[in-house]
Formats: sequence, structure tokens, C-alpha cells
Amino acid sequence: MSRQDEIRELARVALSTGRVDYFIGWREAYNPSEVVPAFVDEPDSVDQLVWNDLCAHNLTTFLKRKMNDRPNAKVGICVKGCDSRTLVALMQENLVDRERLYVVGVPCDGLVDRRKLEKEFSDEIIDITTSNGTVSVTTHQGLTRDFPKADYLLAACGWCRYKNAVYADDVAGPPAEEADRHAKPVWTDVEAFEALSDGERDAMLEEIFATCIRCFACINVCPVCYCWDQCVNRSRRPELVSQKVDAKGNLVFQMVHMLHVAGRCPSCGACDRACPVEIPLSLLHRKMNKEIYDMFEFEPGAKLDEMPVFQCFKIEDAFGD
Amino acid sequence: MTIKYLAQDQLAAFLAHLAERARVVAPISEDGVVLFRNWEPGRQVDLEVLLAKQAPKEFMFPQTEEYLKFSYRMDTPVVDESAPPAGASDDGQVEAALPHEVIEVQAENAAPAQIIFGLRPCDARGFVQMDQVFGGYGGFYFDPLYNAKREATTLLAVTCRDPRSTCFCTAIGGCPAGHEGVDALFTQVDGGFTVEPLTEKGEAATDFAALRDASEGEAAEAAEVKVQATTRVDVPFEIDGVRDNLKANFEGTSWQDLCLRCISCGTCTYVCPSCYCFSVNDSLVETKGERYRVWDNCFNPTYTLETSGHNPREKKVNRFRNRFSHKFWYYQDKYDSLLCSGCGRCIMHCPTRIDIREVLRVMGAPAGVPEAAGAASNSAELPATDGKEA
Amino acid sequence: MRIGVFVCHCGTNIAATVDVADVAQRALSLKDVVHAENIMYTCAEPGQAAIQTAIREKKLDRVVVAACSPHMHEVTFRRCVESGGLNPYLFEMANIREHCSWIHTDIPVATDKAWDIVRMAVAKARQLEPLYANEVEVNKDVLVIGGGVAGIQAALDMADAGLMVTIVEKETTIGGVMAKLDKTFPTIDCSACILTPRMVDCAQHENIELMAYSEIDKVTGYVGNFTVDIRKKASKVDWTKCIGCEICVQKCPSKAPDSFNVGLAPTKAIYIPFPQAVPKRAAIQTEYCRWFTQGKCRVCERVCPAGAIDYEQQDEIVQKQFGAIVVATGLDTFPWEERYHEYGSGKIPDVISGIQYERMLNASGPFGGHVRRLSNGEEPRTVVFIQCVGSRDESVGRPYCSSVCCMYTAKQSLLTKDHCGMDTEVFVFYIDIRATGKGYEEFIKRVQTEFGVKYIRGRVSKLYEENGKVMVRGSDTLLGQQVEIAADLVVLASGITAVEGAAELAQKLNISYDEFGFFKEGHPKLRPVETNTAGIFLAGACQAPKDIPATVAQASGTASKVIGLLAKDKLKTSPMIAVVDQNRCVSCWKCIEVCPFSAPERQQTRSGEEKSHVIETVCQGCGVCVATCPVNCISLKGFPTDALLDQIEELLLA
Amino acid sequence: MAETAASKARGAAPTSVAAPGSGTPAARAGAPQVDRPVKIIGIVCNWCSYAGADTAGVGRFKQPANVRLLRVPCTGRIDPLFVLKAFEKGADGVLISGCHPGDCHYSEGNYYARRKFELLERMLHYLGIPKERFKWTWVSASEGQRWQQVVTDFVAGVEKLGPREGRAL
Repeated sequence: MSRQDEIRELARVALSTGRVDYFIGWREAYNPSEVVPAFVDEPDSVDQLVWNDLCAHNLTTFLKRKMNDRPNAKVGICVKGCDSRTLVALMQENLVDRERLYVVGVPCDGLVDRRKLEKEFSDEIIDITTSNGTVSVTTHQGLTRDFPKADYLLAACGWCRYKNAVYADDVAGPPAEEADRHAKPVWTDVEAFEALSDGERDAMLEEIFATCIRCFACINVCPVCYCWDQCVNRSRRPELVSQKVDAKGNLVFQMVHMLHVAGRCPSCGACDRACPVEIPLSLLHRKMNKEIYDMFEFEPGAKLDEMPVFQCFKIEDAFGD
Repeated sequence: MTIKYLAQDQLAAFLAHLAERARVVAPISEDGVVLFRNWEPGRQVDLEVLLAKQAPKEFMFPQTEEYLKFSYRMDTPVVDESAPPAGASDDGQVEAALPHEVIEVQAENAAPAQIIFGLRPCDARGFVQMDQVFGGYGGFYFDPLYNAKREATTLLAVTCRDPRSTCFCTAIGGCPAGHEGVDALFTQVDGGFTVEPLTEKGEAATDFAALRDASEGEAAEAAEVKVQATTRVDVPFEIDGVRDNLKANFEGTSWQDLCLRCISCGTCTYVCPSCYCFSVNDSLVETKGERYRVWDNCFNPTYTLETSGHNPREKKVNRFRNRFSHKFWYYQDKYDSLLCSGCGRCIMHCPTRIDIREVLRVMGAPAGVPEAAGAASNSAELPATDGKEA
Repeated sequence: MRIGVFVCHCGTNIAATVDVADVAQRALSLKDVVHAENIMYTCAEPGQAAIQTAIREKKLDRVVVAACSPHMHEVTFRRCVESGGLNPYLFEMANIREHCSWIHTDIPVATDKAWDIVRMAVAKARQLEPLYANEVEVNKDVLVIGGGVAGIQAALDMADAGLMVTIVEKETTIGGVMAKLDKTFPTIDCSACILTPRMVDCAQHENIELMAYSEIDKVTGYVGNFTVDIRKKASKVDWTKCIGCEICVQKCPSKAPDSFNVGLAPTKAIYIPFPQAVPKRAAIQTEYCRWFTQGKCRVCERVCPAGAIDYEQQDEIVQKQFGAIVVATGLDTFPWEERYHEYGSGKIPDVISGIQYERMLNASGPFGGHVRRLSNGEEPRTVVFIQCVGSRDESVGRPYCSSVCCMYTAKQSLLTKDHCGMDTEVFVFYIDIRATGKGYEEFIKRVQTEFGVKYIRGRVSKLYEENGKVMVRGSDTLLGQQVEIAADLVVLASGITAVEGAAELAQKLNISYDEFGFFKEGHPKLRPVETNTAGIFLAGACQAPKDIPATVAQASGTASKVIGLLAKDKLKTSPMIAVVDQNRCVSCWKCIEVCPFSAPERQQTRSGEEKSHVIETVCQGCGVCVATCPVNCISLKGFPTDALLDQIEELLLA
Repeated sequence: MAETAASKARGAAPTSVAAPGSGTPAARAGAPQVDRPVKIIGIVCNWCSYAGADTAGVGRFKQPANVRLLRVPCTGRIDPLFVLKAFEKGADGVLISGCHPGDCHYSEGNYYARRKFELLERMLHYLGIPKERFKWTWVSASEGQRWQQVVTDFVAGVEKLGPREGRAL
């Protein structure tokens, strides 16, 4: 049975047995090149659920407080390895009710970066299919081109060491083959930026963040960011972040987000993907996680029994002079 | 007016000519991302990508825009010596003798001439729709900042030769070659553009030696391009009755299902050519301050937050319903215009691909239509093709 | 808003380097500032009057005083504006003395800095709001840590005033260092004769509970309401049964080092430090006890008439509530053996420390008060005293004067003549003679003239053994010549150091201590017995080296402070605490996780939601929760985020 | 990565406050080098470092006059965002100082703080703020001389770099 069928079957059972009131998975949007979160509440509509190389959405986002208006519903949810770490991060803080949760782990071998493909065409993409390592893309005007999947993976998949969920009640199909998830992580992307001079980094960040439009997609889509209407980025009093939209303010704006999810953000990449102006936020959260790993050998959301590192301390911490 | 012709290889020269008298803005591709940016000689205009990521809205209505600067001065009044000394008894006298704040205000509203080239008719139409609210339609507020820029701006639109699957301008009275708000319409034909000046601004902008009168053949080709494009635009819903049906479906349960995957960010409104909401801020340090406005949007949870702490649109679904009802119902009632030009940017850029067409299909249809059920509304647009394996 | 700014000259302390008139003048250009003046001494009566007049006449609603450190006079000025009719928390202080005039010399530079400091203070003042103190019930019991003369004196004074006092002493008996001394200067009266009656008073006082052989494990709470975990160490003897008959000590077969006699002679594994011990109870040093080390013996169990021996006894934690704590942990003497290798590192038997000599002189000491050479048991004919060993000596990290050595050396040299005969040769090597107390200088003179003790001004560079003598090589800086003395006994006036574990205790109590481990008083002159932690007080040598008169005087001073504090039934708590804006709380409970005092709690709101709420009387106002709250919905009264940000912006204003 | 980041860089909307170019190294090279004393903000805990600075004052330990102190009850109360704000508003350096580990007046505040500051320091440097411009350390109430040393060294470090002009943060 394919993973997709496994997911549909687990969803069908969960819905028909009343284990969940609704089930969150993925489905195709207005065309087969777009996959969106699906909310299924009938056993007989589970067949809309899909599992393919475009299922990038981290569905944990939809467990955030105030995200859906059915606070007491029993929820089923699909999580990839990366998604599961954000879920565990929420669990570490008791911000989700495990009792009302049914988690289906979806082993994942890496997904396709649709944006990277968009850059290959001026025309609109209307269909994307993959079969054994080749991605076939069809445009609105009927042009079809093939690309090697390996070259068009999501950035997050590039640094992934958690192909299987770290927390799940059931798993859709056999686990994915995983290299040692406890191996020391690699940070080549961050190191490249670190290698620049102070001045270069500074100038580059200013240019990058000048394009931010403060739409809050990064923050609202972030699964571990839950303040909503109370986000200090919106606060006038105290005004930690100027409401003016300019490069400096935008960088502070983003640092507020980063420092608030520090120790809880596993770099799932949801913010990078959500940003309409394609700001590479991984520049910041990956760096943050690199340092957190260096400081505590801690990986956010990796273990249920751990505590986010900035909500606790060790007397023997050896920082500072 | 006569149709003119501009050869492709003359485009740069034409823009350079314009750039001498005004700032020229055009769709420019930077690392595969097309945005409206300052055009300077040597920069490539990108007309291949149909729609720039954002509408050119920000050039008429900047995301952050200053109203005025203000400053405080402490002014110590000259006390009349002859008068009896102010005793604590005489409050008024004590008041008068105290230093008082004097507030000084400077406001300036500079709007240098600018020409936007390469926007699409839907983008132009967005401005026309925005004009209603900023232009004081129906005796409402007339916004000097917006109108000064509007006045100083010429819109040189380019016909959409190959509409996207997400385009639906024709469904709401627009057209890939629409004239609304357009000062001059450029249409790509073999080897260049036909150019139709539609206003005096347009005339002035296109008054350039390299433009010659178009041949009949070129004119005919342009006409054909327009027809072709227009027929290719999808008509995903029936606009007639949408207003009334939204009203009827105001309490419809399907709003709940439709907004489930919405993350309540502001992307759709910030890329939209006609969304115009903003909030006003003061900032003051010591004696110097300024008042400015920044884009705001109805998905922002604090958008309707009242001082009391009460928020009439506290829930995501309320905010979600508002955006569509506003565009196709309230705005129409108040300003006698839709607030959507069918560009489809909100669909393309929504992090979860919320589809305005789907919303209108469901909520814009007469109440109680079977489609208006969560799961059903999902399957309603479920493509025939099955999912593919990873 | 109407802010008044008052810039203080502090005589020339500020005015010498800061153009105070200019600063006051400039202040008038600040938003909301309706009054500014410069005053010679703002804290003095005329200065305070000027502030109150301005409040009245200019209808001020905020007051900024630019003067010294708030640690100096914040309280003074809060009181001043309060009696001037303003809420005391509508006051802000700009520190332009300690932080400006005293550390800079260039007038324009210092003036500009003072101007910035004032601007920042005004920026903060704008954000201040009236605050009102809370009241908490006060627990009237007092904990005294340390049962030396300081603790005893303070405890008795407080107990006499009707307070319930608990003395926690780490040894098996109270008495401390003074109990080890033979005589006390300058009166040469017997130390025990003064102290032991007071010890007995403690034991018998109905308001005093003695907890000997106990230590402080944990301290939580705040002034008026401390909760303390006290560890009763296992003595392996049931003290409710023990009658202190000492039979066990006589019969015990295992020897053990005797800390009370500073190692002069051994004691037994089961021991009672000295005959007048209070409480007089036996304890087993298990590391030397045959039963505990080899699993056989149990002699004491057999001989004990009271059946008090309890080998199974374990440490016990007792939790008690107190309203105030007096720290009187006393002193240790400098471990000279470790640092003075030129004096033989303790390997020369006839080189001993002053405190050892006290035990030697003491009639109830191991030698029955007979002075003996440890090498051969003979009475010494030549005795040399060396002062400032572990005092006034940078090379061993002890730059300070221990303040008692000059006097106790003089006393000991006198007693030497007394015990060994006037013909005994006694030399004292000294740097300076410090005899500042009442009758001290006269005492020194007596020792030199009447008793013929020879004082040599100079340091001793080396001690070494040579045919049965201890050779003392030093210099006489007055005569400017080398001296070498063949001594039978050398007594080192080892100085005073903080007790072992002082830092750890300070950390448990959250009080500050200096680099030497002495506890820091609130202010050297204005708050000499208080600490910076409300409700915790100091007495005796734990604060700084002192002699007995000074210690007792301070202990009584401390007692009166505590009595004053606990005279009230309710205490005003600082209103500068954290408050949650529940409308903005997102119920993430991070505040609860991080609070060191468990002040935040979950609270049901009227809408039925659970939101965070800070318990006013528990919150200590550290603000950790404020910095942790992701939505900034916790405000720290007195230090609101708005104010801090405004101060930053004000300073950086281009 | 660097390339991608660079290629991401796009000029901002001309009319919006985010004036394009201001961030480009070229534009900065052209920026006039201002000559003014460096502005440093010191955020210090009330119980240790503020009092330590007092002790330095009482001891008349001379110091450079570039530091202005912001008094907070505890380093645990310092939101790292204050530091970002300070740099955003144009501080040339930020110095944070509190009680030595174990000596916190509130027993735990500085334990939380040091974790935050350590991360903050690493991030700040990454954002292009040279290490010399940010320091966090411990100075107790009795360490007047240490305070003098800390201030003197820090100011010297910042002065070597001079005032910060037109930076992203």
C-alpha cells in the first residue's frame, strides 16, 4: 500500500471510529502543481488526501491556539519529521493537548522546492509530477520539462536529519531510511554567510530586509509562534519594534520573531516558504540553531522530555567571563 | 485617437526619453523575482512574467508614508512684574506663570512626476477602484497624499497576451486589454507594440519621435491579440448576484470551512492592487515627533481591536469573511465599485493558496447551494487527476 | 505633565566638575519640565524644602533629583516628595555624582554627561505612575545564624524584648571563638567568666531555642516571612537523653583531632568540646569512630548511663518560619601554614598560632594553663611574637588589618610573663601598633614598661630550627639592623579571615559579600548592620574583623534594628513588582516556569479563561518574568518597559 | 548561501521609507565619516554593577565618559530586544553587567540572563555588529576597580571602531 493510501486509511479509521473530529492532511489545490492543507471531517472524503513531493506545508501550524475555532475538537494530523519537531516543541511547553491529538507520522525522503522550479519559467506552472527522481513540470501554455529532483529539493530537506517523525501515534508505511540523526549537524549554508566581513553581512541583511512587507506570513505560519494579536511586533506601547516598514525595523521585527522562538524553532522552513517576497529567513533561524547546538548540544523539538533551553538554566553553564 | 507603433528595439530609447522628465517605474526581474522598480537605462523590463509579485500600489500609496513632523517647545510666559505675585491661592495665575508646551507642525506633500510602464490593465483598474476611497467619492475624505501622487503619475499599461489560469478579470467586468485608469495601452505585436494613448497624460507620454502610426496590419494583429487573450481568461463564477448572495450567506457555516487553512496573514491584501487599508502612528522622542501611516490589513487581529479590549472580529473567520464581503459588498454599497480587479495575485501568493474564486463560488452563490459544505467545497474543486506518489 | 528638575551641587562634590547651573538651565528645554533649579545641598533641610515648595507652587506631578546615587538618598527623597504631597514613586534620581562628577575631571565633558543622565531620568519620570505599598503579616520569630558572642548578645537582647529567637550553631556548643580564649584585653578578665553565663542565659531563656550542631540548608521568602530549612546534623547521640556526663568520652578508645583545642592535643571520637559547653551534649565524629570505620566497638553504647547512643541517627531537616535573620557566623583565623613557608609551614613544632597559644594559656585547655614547648614539653625561656601574619600582607592576599592582633599579642606577651615568670624573654615583631580602643594604648605601654616586653619594629623574614631552638631572623627597621633571636617558642598573630563557606551562605541568603568573604553591609555609615536584602542583618566579625567590645556593641545595634522592624504587626512591601495585564496574557506560563519565587500563578478570569497572575506579596520585583513574557504583558512597576525604552531613545536622540 | 542571499537583495520601493541604496556598501563608502565621541549604553543590575559603579565613584576611579547607565533591578529583567533597539537607534556600543553567577540578589536572574546574552552576542556579531561593540559581564558591588577596568577596556574597544553610521542594525 502506498504512503498516500496508508494516510487515507489511517484517516478513514480515525474519523469513522470517532477517534478524531477532523483530520488534517494535504490535498491538491486549484491545479496539481499546488498542494494545500486539507481538513477532512467525513470518512468518505479522505480520498482527497494526497502524499507527494509538494506536501511541504507544516500542518502543526493549524494546532496553534486561535488558529481554528473548534478549541475542543479531537484532531488528527499528518507530520513529517521536520513538522513533528515543531509539534514536540509545542508539547514541551504544554501548548497542545496531547489527549485530543492523533498524530500520523509520514516518513519523508525530501520534497520539491516549487519556487525553485518557478524560476525556470516565465509562464505559470500548472502541473508537477515526480517519478523515480525526475520532476516533470508542465506550464499553462502546455510546455513540459523534466528536472532531476535532487537539484530541486527544498532547502530544509538539504539539512534534514529527521526523515521520520520524532513523535507519532501511527506511521504511514515503512520508515524512511535515515542517516544517524544524532550525528553532528552541518551548517555549511550558515558558515558561508559567516565567512563574509561584518560590513558585508550588515549591508546584505539591510538589502534583503528592505523588501519585507511585514505581512506576518512568517510569524503566523510559524508553528511555534503563538502570540497572535498580542505579538510585540504589533505593540505600540511598548514599541519594541517601530511600526515603520524599513530595513532596520524589518530586521528587528524578524529578530523579535527569532529570539522568541529560540530553543523551540527546529528550522522547519515554514517561514521561508511562506514569505511572499522570498526573504531567506533560514539565514537567521539556522544560525540561531547552530549557536544553540554549540551552546547546549540541544536540538529544538527533538525529545519530548526536554525543556526549551531558554526557560531553564544549569548552574554549571559556562558562558561569559 | 490614432493607434501608434513602437518597435521593440526602440523601447529602451522610449523609456530613456521618459526618464528625462519623470521617474520611470517598470517590472524588473531580480533573480527571477519580478517587482516594480526604478527603471534606469540598461535595466531590462520584464514583460514575459505576466504579473509582478506586487501590484504597483506602493508608488501611489507607499507602505510607510509620513503625514507631518511635529515638535514641542517649552514656552515660559513673561510674568507681569506689576501684577501681584502669584499665590498658590490663585490657580489661574499659577497656570499662566508656568512654562507651556508650544507645538510646531511641518507637513510637506511632495509628489514628483512618475510614469509606471508595464503594469497590466487590472493593476490600473486597481487604482481606479482605490480612487473612490481616497478621492472623496460620495463626500467622504479626500486624501491629499494619495491624490497628489495620482495626479503626478502616468500609467502606461501593457495588454495581457497570455493570461494565467488564476486570472479572472473578465468575470468582474475587466479585460486583459482594459482601458480603466490606463493613460496609454501598449499591446505586444510582432516586433514591437501598438500604442493607444487614451488620455492627455497618455498623449503627452507617448509623444516621442520613435513612435510612428501603426499600420493597419499591426492594428489588426493587436485587435486579434486582445480578442484571443480575452477569450482565454477563465470565468470561474457569475458576478451577478454575488453582492446579494454574500449578504444572504453572511451567517453561512461554509465561511468556517473555507477559512480553515487561512493563517490570517496580510499577504493577499499587500499584493492586492486595490486593498487600501492603513493605520496611523505617532512617534515622539523628547520634543521631536512625526505622524505617519503604514499599510494595515483586515487579517491583522488588532485591525478592529477596540480600546476597551473588545474585538468585533476577534476570530479568524470573522476577518476572513470581512475581506471578501468588503470587496464585493460593503465597498460597492459605499463607493459604488467593486474592490477587486481580478489579477489573481492573492491566489498565487497566499501561503496556503486560499482561492478567492472558490470563496465566491461558494459564498457568492445563492444560500443553501449544496457546495456550501466544508468537505464538499473541498471536493468541488478537487481535480480529476489523482495524487502522485513521492 | 509637570516635571521639576533639581540639580544638586553636593557642595563641591558635583559642582566642581559639573556646571550644575547650566544643566538646570538646559533642563528647562525638555518637554514637560516646568521647573528646574540647582541647589547647594538638595538632601539638606533647605534643599528638601525647596522641592516641596516647587511641588506646591508649580503643581509638579513628577520630581527628578540629579545628585548622588539612589543607593544613597533615593529613600530620603521619596520621603521628601511624599510629605510634599506627591506619591513617593513619582520620583526619579539621576546619579551625577558617583557616576559622573567623581569619575571625570574635564568640566565640559562631565557637564554633557550629567545632562544626558538628567535627560534619561526625565524620560523615565514621564513613564512613572503612582504606586502604593502592600502590607504583609509579619512573623515575629528571629533566626540567629551563629552562636558566638555576637549571636548570643543579639539573641539575648531580642529575646528580652519578647521576640522568639532560634540560634543555629554549626558546632555542638555555642560560644564560638570567644569560648576558646583565655583572657580578654585590655582588662585581662577571664573570657569564660564573661561568656559562659551568657551562654547559660541563652540555654535557659524561655524565648530562645538553641539548635546546636545544625546548619542552614535553604532560605526562601522575604522580609517578615522567611522559610528556612535547617539541617540538624546527626550527632549519633540522642540529645534528649544525653546528660553530658562525659563517661563515654573517657571510655572511648579512638582518638580524634580536637578542633576546639586547635590541634594542640587529641580528643576522642565521641567528644564534648569543653566542660562549660552549652548544650553539654556528646557527639560522635564518625570518621574516627571504631564502630563506624571498623564495625566493632560500641563501647560508648555500653557505658552510657542514659542509653543515649544512637548509631542509626541521620541528619534531619527542620523547616521553620522567621520574620528576620541575623547573620553572626563569626571568623576563622588565617591558615598560615599554607601560605607562610618561610615560617616553616607548620612543620616546626614550636611555632604556633595565637589561637593555639590561647588554648595553651587556658586553665581548662589541654595543658591546664601551663605554657609548654610542643617539641620537648619544657617551659620556654624565650618567646617571640610575630604580628601581622595573614594581615596587611598583599603577598598572601590579605591587605586588610585584622584589628585585634596588636592587642591580643600584647595580652599574650603579658600572660607569658605571668605564666613563665618575669625573667622570660619576650619579643614582639610588629609593623605598627594599632591600639585605638578605650584603654588600649595604656595597656600596650604597661606591657612594654611594667612587663618589659621588647617590641621590635620589623618583619621576620625566616624561622628555622637550629640545635633545639627556633631561630628568628628579622630586621629592626628602627635601628636599621638585622636581628636574630634563638627562641624556644614562636607565636604567630594569625589574622582574621571570613569563615569557611561564607560565600555559600551569602548565596543562600542572597546577600552580597566582598572578595575576602566578609558580608557587605547596606551602607558603611548609614546602614552598618543591615544588608541589601530586607530583613537580613549582620553582627560581629562576619561583616569585618572586630574585637569583642565592637562585636557586642554591633550585636546590640543589630538587635535593636530587628526589634524595631518586628515591632510592627504588618510590613509595607515594595510596590515595585510585576503585574500581569490579563487582557494581553497568552497563557503560555513561561513566567511561572522562570520565577525564582513562584510568584506567578494561574488564575481563572471572569471569562473562564486561565491567565497568569502575580501574587503581590511573593513577588520580589526582579523582572525575570517580564523579560521572558513573549508578549510583554507583564509590567514591572518602577521599571516599566516603556520607561527603559524611552531612556534608551532619549539618550540616543541624535 | 552567501550568493543566494546576495542575489536576494533587491532595491526597495523608491517612495517607501526603506530608501534603496542606503544599504549598499557603495553608498556607505560615500557616507561621511563623522567625528564625535562614541555613545555607549550600559544596562546594569541595581544590586551589583550599578552599586559597583558607585563604589568606583566613591573610590574616584577615573573612567572614560562615554558610558550612560540604565538601571534595572536584575540582568534577568533585560530583554535582549533592548540591545537590538539600542543598536537600531544608533548606539555605538552596549555593555551589560550584573551579579556574578551565584550572587544574584534574586538568586536565579543572571542564570537565565547569561543564556540569553550568550545567544544574543553570537547573533549580534552575525548581524554585522563587531564583537567589540557588545559586551556582557559580571561586576559585584564591591568591585569598583573591576568596573573601572571593564568600562575603560570596553570604551577603548569601541573607540577603535569609532561611531557607527548607517548600519542595518
